[in-house]
Amino acid sequence: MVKAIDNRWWLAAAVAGFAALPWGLGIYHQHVLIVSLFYVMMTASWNLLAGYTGQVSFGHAAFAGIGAYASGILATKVGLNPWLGVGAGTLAAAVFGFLLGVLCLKMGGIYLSLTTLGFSEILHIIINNEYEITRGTMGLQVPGLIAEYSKLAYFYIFLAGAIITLAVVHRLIHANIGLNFRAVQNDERAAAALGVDVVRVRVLAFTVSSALAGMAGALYGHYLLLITPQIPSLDQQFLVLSMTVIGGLGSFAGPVIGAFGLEILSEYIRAYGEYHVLAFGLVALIVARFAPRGLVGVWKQFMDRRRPAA
Amino acid sequence: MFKIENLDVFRGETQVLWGVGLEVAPGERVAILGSNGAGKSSLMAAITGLLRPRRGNIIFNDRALVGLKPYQITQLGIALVPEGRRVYKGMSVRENLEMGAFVRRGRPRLKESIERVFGLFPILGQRSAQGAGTLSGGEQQMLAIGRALMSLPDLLLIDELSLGLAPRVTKEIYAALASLGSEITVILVEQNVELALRHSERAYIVESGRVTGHGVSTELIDDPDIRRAYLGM
Amino acid sequence: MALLEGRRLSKRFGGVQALTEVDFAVEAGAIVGLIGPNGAGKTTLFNIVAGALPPGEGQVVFDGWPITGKPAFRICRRGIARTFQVTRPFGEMTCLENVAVAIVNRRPDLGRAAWGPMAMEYLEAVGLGALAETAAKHLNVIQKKRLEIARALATEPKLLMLDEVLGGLNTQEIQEAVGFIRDLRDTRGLTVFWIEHVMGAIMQAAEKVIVLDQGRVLMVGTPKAVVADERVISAYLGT
Amino acid sequence: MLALSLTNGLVIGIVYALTALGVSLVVGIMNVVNFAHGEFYILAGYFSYLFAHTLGIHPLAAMVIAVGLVFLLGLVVEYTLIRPTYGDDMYSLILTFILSIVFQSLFLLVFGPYPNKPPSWIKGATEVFGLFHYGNQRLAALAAGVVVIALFFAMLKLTWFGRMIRAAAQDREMAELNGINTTRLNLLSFGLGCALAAAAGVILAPVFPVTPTAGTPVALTAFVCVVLGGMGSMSGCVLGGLVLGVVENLGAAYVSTGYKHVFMFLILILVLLFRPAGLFGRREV
Amino acid sequence: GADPVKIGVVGPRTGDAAATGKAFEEGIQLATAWVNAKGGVLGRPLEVVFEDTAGAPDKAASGFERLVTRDKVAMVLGESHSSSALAEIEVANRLKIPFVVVEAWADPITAKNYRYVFRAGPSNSGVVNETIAKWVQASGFKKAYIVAENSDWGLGIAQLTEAALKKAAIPYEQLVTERKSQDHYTELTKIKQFGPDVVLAYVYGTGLHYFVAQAGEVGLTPKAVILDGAGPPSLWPDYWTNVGDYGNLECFVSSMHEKVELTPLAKEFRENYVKAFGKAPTDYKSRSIYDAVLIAADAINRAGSLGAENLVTALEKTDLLTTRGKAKFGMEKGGPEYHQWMPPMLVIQWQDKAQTVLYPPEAATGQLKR
Ligand SMILES: Nc1ncnc2c1ncn2[C@@H]1O[C@H](COP(=O)(O)OP(=O)(O)OP(=O)(O)O)[C@@H](O)[C@H]1O
Ligand SMILES: Nc1ncnc2c1ncn2[C@@H]1O[C@H](COP(=O)(O)OP(=O)(O)OP(=O)(O)O)[C@@H](O)[C@H]1O
Ligand SMILES: [Mg+2]
Ligand SMILES: [Mg+2]
Repeated sequence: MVKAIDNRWWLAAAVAGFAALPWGLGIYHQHVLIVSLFYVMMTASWNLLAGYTGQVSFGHAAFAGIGAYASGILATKVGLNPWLGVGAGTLAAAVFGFLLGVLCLKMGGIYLSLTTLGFSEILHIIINNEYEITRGTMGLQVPGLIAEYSKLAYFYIFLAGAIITLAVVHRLIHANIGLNFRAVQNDERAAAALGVDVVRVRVLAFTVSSALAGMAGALYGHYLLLITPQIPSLDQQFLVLSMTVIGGLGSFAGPVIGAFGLEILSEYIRAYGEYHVLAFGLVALIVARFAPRGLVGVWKQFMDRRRPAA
Repeated sequence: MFKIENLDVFRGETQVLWGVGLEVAPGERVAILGSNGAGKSSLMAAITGLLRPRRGNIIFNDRALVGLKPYQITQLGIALVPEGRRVYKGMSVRENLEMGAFVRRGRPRLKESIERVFGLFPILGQRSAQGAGTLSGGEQQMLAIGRALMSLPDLLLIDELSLGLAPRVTKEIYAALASLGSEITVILVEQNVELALRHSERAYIVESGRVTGHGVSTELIDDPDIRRAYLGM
Repeated sequence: MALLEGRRLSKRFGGVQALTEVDFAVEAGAIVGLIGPNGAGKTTLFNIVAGALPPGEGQVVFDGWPITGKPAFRICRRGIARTFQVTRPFGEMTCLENVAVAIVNRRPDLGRAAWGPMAMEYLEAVGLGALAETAAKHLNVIQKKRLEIARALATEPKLLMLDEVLGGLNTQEIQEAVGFIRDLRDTRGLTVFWIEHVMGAIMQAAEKVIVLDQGRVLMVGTPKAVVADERVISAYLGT
Repeated sequence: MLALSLTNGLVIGIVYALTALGVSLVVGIMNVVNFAHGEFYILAGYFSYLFAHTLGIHPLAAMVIAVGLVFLLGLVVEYTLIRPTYGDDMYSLILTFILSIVFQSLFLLVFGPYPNKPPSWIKGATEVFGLFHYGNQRLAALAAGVVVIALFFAMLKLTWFGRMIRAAAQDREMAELNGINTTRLNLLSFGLGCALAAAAGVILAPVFPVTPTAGTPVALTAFVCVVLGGMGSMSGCVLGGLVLGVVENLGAAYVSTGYKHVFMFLILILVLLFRPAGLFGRREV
Repeated sequence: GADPVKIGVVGPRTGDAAATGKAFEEGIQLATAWVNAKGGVLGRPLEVVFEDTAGAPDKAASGFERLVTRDKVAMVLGESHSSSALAEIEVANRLKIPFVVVEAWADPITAKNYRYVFRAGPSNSGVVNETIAKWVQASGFKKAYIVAENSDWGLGIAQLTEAALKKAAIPYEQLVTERKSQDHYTELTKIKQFGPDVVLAYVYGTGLHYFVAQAGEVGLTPKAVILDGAGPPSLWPDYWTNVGDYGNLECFVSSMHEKVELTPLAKEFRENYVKAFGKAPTDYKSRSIYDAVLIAADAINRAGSLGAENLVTALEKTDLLTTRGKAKFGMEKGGPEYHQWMPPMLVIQWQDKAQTVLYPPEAATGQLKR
C-alpha cells in the first residue's frame, strides 16, 4: 500500500516537472516536445495492440489519418468546432477500427497486418482522388483548437492527450480485460474454453487502439493547421513502429521512451539531410535484431544482472 | 547396436523423461509399452533429434547421437514412422516415397526400393500417382512405413502403428512388417499391449517418463500385472 | 433427464472418419466415463461438444439448449468446462492469473481485490496454492494438469469434461485424484464427463461408461459390464 | 478496349504472379512474410541497369548477374536477420518492414531519385490480332515471365530441390526426419524467394523503370496475390496474380482509372470476408 | 570574418521529388558564390540554409518554422510543391517572415494576397493562359486531350486548361490518372479512341516518362503531339533512356533553353554552371532558385537591414535583371498577380534530341514538327 502511494507521488511529480518544462524553452524546442507527445499517443496506442495482444497493424497511421481528416473535413465543410471535431475524429477512427477488426481479426496474425496495409493504401487513393473534399496532397487547411496560436497552449493540450492515452492503456492492461488480452496472446483456444470471447477481445483492443490513434491524429491536424496524406502514410507508420520497437514492445514505458528518444534524435540528425532516414532505419534494425525487447528490455536485463551481485 | 543411457528429456521447461535407459541388439524387435502421455513419443523424438536431451547418451553403431540434428541422424540410418503418419498430403504416393529416399544412402537405390515397397504394400503401387491426402488411414500408415523404409534404415522406429486403424488393416501391416525378417532392427511403440507383445521379442514398459520394467515379450504377455494395468481387470 | 446429449454426431478430417453417428447421453449428477483405444475419437467428441471444433453432422444438446456449432466461449458460459489432453496453460502468466481469466469472464464486475482470493481458493483446492505467483510455463506436467482443473472449476460449470487427467500419476496419487473428482460431484453437484485410460479409476468412480472404437459407440454400460465385454477386450487387446 | 484490357490484364497478371511467387515460397516454407520483397525487386532492377548501362555488360548477362547478386544478398539477410526470429512470424515482419525502409533510403542515396531503366531488349510495338498496338518490350516481358514461372514450377515438380521445398512447406519436421537440413533449406529458399523478386525486377525494369520507393506497391500487390491464392499455395498465387491483373484493368477501363488500385483491395476484402483461406486455397482444419 | 547573413531555402531533398532538391542545391551554390564574390550583402557574407521538406506539406511547414526559430534566417526562398508552399505561406504570415516562392505554381499562393509572400516564378494561370493555351491556338490544333495526375497541381492546372480551351472553342476531353501508376495503357487507349492531335499531359516525374513511352507503343504518337505541362521531367538525365525513340517530337514548357538566352546573366549562369558541375544545366529549377537568391540579396542590400518590414518594402520595389528577364513584382491586390513576377515561359519541342523553341514566336528557333 505504502509503495502504491509512493508510486503515485512519483508520477505526480514527474508530470508536474514535465508540465513546467516548456517554460524554459524556446518555440523550436516546444515544437519538438509537442511532436514527441503526438508520437507518445501513437506509440502507446499501437503498443496496446502489437505489444499486448500480438496483432501487428500497419494501419495505425491510417487511423490517425481518419481522425484528422474526419475532424478537418467537418471543420471546413460544416464549420464544426474543432474540439467537437476531435471527438468526431476519434469516433470515426473507432468505427473504422471496429469494422476492420470484425473483418479480419477472426483470422488474426498476418492477415491483420496485410489487411491494415491494404486499408491504408485505399485511404491514400481515396484522399488523392477525392481532391474536392480532402484537397489531396495539397493538404486540407483547418482551424486551430485555440483562437490565438500558442505553442504553450498546444503543449498542454498534447500533454493532456498523452496522459489520457497512457491512462486508458494502463487501465486496460491492468483491468480484467488485460488478463484476457494476455490469455488470448498466450493461447487463444484455451482462452476460448475458459469463456473468453476471443474475437471480441481482439476487436476491442483494435477499436480502442484505433480510436486513440484517431484522437492523436485529429489533435495533430489541428496543431499543424494542415492535414495531409503524410499523416496516414507508411513513413509515419514506420516511425511509430520503430519508436515502439526501439523503446520496448509490450512494455508500458517503452513506447514513451522510444517516442521522445527518437523524435529528439531525429531532430538532431536532420542536419545530415538525406542520411537521417537511413540512420534511423539502421538504428531500428539493429535494436530490433539484437534487443528485441527494446531499450526497456536492455535496462531490465542489466538490472537483473546487477541484482544478484549486489 | 543401439543403446540409451540415463536420458533426461524436457519439453520446454517441463521434464518428460527421467533417466531412461534401454538396449537393442541388431535385428531385434523391441516394443515400448506405456499409457497415454507416458513419454513414448517423446522418447522417439529424442532419439531422432527432434528433442534435445538435457542429460544422458544415445549410442547408435558406436556413434553418439545427442546433439546431432534430425537430418544428420536420419543420414546415419535411423528412420521414424511418426505418430499420426504425417504423410505429405499435397504430394503423390510416389513423391512421398521419393522423399523417403532423400538421404545419401537411399537415393542410388531409389527405383529398387520403390519396387520393394510396392511389393510389400501392393495397394500403394496401384495408387502411386494419387495424392497422399486422399488415402485412407490404413493406406497412409502403409505409406508412412514405406517412406521410412525408402531410406534403407538400419533401425526403424514406429510410433503407434495401430492408431486409428481397423484391426484387419493393423494385421495386414504387421504381417508386412514381419515379412521384412530380421534385416532391420525395429523399435515399436504401441498402446495395444497384446499386439505389441505378439510382434516383438522384448519389451520395455514406460510409465510417467520412467522405464518401470522390461522383459521378454512372450513372458510379459501372460503377466497378470500387465493385464491388470492395461485393462483394469 | 440427460444434462448433455449427443445425437448422431459424425466428423471427418480429410480422409479420416473420426466419428460416425455417435449417440450418447450424460445424466445430470453422474460421473460418466469415456474410454476407447487410441484414436477412437474421444478427444474429437470433447472438442465438438466444447465448440473447439466445428461439428460435422449431428446435434449436441446441453441442459435443453442446442449448442451445436456455438463458439467455445458461449458454451463455456452456458456451463461446460473442459480440460485439454495436452495441457494448454497461459505460459507467460502466473497460476493465479491463469485461474483469474476463468473468473473474470464469468464475473466481469470483480476487481483484482475480489478475484484474487477466489482464484486462490481454486488453486488451493487442487494443491497449487504455493505456486500461485509462479509463471505457468515453469510447472511440471502433473502441475499443469492440476492447473487445468482449477481453471475449469473456476468457470463454475455444471458439467466438467476431463480429458485424461490421471496420465502420469502413481497408484497412490490416482487414489487421491479419484477421491477429489468424486468429491466435486458430491459436494459441488458437478456432473463429470471423463476420458481416461486408467481403467481402474473409471471403475471406481463412474456410474456409466461409454466405449468408443474407431469413431463408433461400441457399447454403453456399467463399468463392470464394460470390462467383461468381449468386444471391449478385443478392441483393447486386439485379438 | 475489351481485348486490350484483357491482354494487358494477363500481362500485368503474369508480372504480379512472378513477384508473388517469391513471397509465397517464403511464406510456405518459413512462415515468414518478407516485407522487403519489393526492395529486392528494385535492387535487381538497379543492378541490371548498373551493369548494362554503366559497365556496358551485355543486358542478358547483366540480368543474370543481378539476379545472382540479389540471391546472395537474400542469403545474407536470412542468415543475419530472419534466422534469429524463427517461430515468431510477427517479429520477422517487423524486421523486414524496417529493412525495406533502410533499403529505400539507401537506394535514394546511391542511385538518386531519378528512375533508372536498363536497356530495352527490343524496340517498337506490334499490332496484336489487328486489334490494338502493344509494346514489344511488354510482349517480351510476358514471354520471359511465363518462362521463369514455368521453370520454377518445373523445378518444384522435377528436381530434388523442388521436392524438398514442397515437403518442407507441408511438414517441416517430417522433412527434417527425411534427412533434409531445413535450416539450410530456409536459407536457400529465402535466397530463392529474393531471386524470384529479382527475376521479376530485371524483366520488368525495362518496362517500368525502377525508383527508390517503387518497391512498396510491388510488395503490396504480391501480398494480395498470395492471400488471394491461399497462403503458401504456389499455383493459387499464380491464379491470384492473373485475377488481379485482369480485374484491375477491366476496372480501370470501365469504372475509373483513378481508382484502379482500389479494385485490388476490394477483391482482397471480399475474399477475406467470404473465403478467408483464399480464392483457391483449401481451408485447413 | 563578419557574421554571415542567413537566408533559408525550402525544398524537397528527399522523397519522390528529390531531383528538385538537387537542382536547387546547384543553383544555391552558384548564386551564393556570385553574391559573395560581389561583396556579399550588407558587407557580410551570404549564407543559405537549405531545409528539406521531403515534398510533404506538414514537414514543409515545420521545416519553415525551424528555419525561422532555430536558424534565425532573415527570409526564406524556394519550394517547388504547391501543397508545401500553401502550408508554408501560412507560417510565413504568422511569423512575419518574407517568403519568395520559386517553383510552386498554384494560383492561391499569391491569390491570398499575404503581405509577406512573393512569387518569382510561374503560376498555373500564367502558364496556362500566357503560354499553353496560346500555343495550342497558334499551332492550330483541332482536338485536345487533357490528362491530369490526381494531385493538387495536376487537377488544378487541368481545370484552368479546360476553361481556356472552352474559351478558345477547342473541343477536348479530360481524364484523371493515378499519380504513381506505371502502366497507362488503359488511359492511352481511351485517349486514342477520342483521336486528339494534341495531348496536354499534366503528369509530373517518372509518370511522364512512362506516359510518353507507352503513348508511342500504343500508337497514339506521333499522330498526336504530347505537351509536358510541367517541363523538368522532359529534361531529366534519363528522359531518353526511359522513353527511347518515342521521346522524339515531344513538347514541354520550360523557362530555359540552351540557345535562347534572354539576358547576359543567363549566359553567365550557363558558363558558371558548366564550370562548377562539368555538364550543361538541364533542370531549369536550378536557375529559378539562382534568380531568387539574387533577388533576395538585392532586396536585403536595398533594405539596409534584416527587419522584415524593410525587406518587404524592398522586395516590392524590386527591379532587377535576372537570368529570366527583369524581375518586378505585381502590386495590384485581389488576384494572383499580387506580389507575383511571372517570368516568360517557352514551349520547346524535342526534334532529333535537339531542343527547338516553338513558342513564343519572338523566341522561336524552329517549326512544330508532326
Ligand atoms: N508438444 C508438446 N508440448 C508440450 N508438452 C507435450 C507435447 N507433446 C507431449 N507433451 C507432454 O509430454 C508428455 C509425454 O508425451 P508423449 O507424447 O511423449 O507421450 P506418449 O507416451 O507418446 O503418449 P500417447 O500415447 O498419447 O502418444 C505428456 O505429458 C504430454 O502431455
Ligand atoms: N484436428 C485434426 N485434424 C485431423 N485429424 C484429426 C484432428 N484431430 C483428430 N484427428 C484424427 O481423428 C482421430 C480421432 O482422434 P482423437 O484425438 O479424437 O482420438 P482419442 O480417442 O482422443 O485418442 P487418444 O486416446 O490418443 O487421445 C484420429 O485418427 C486423429 O488422427
Ligand atoms: Mg505418443
Ligand atoms: Mg484424446
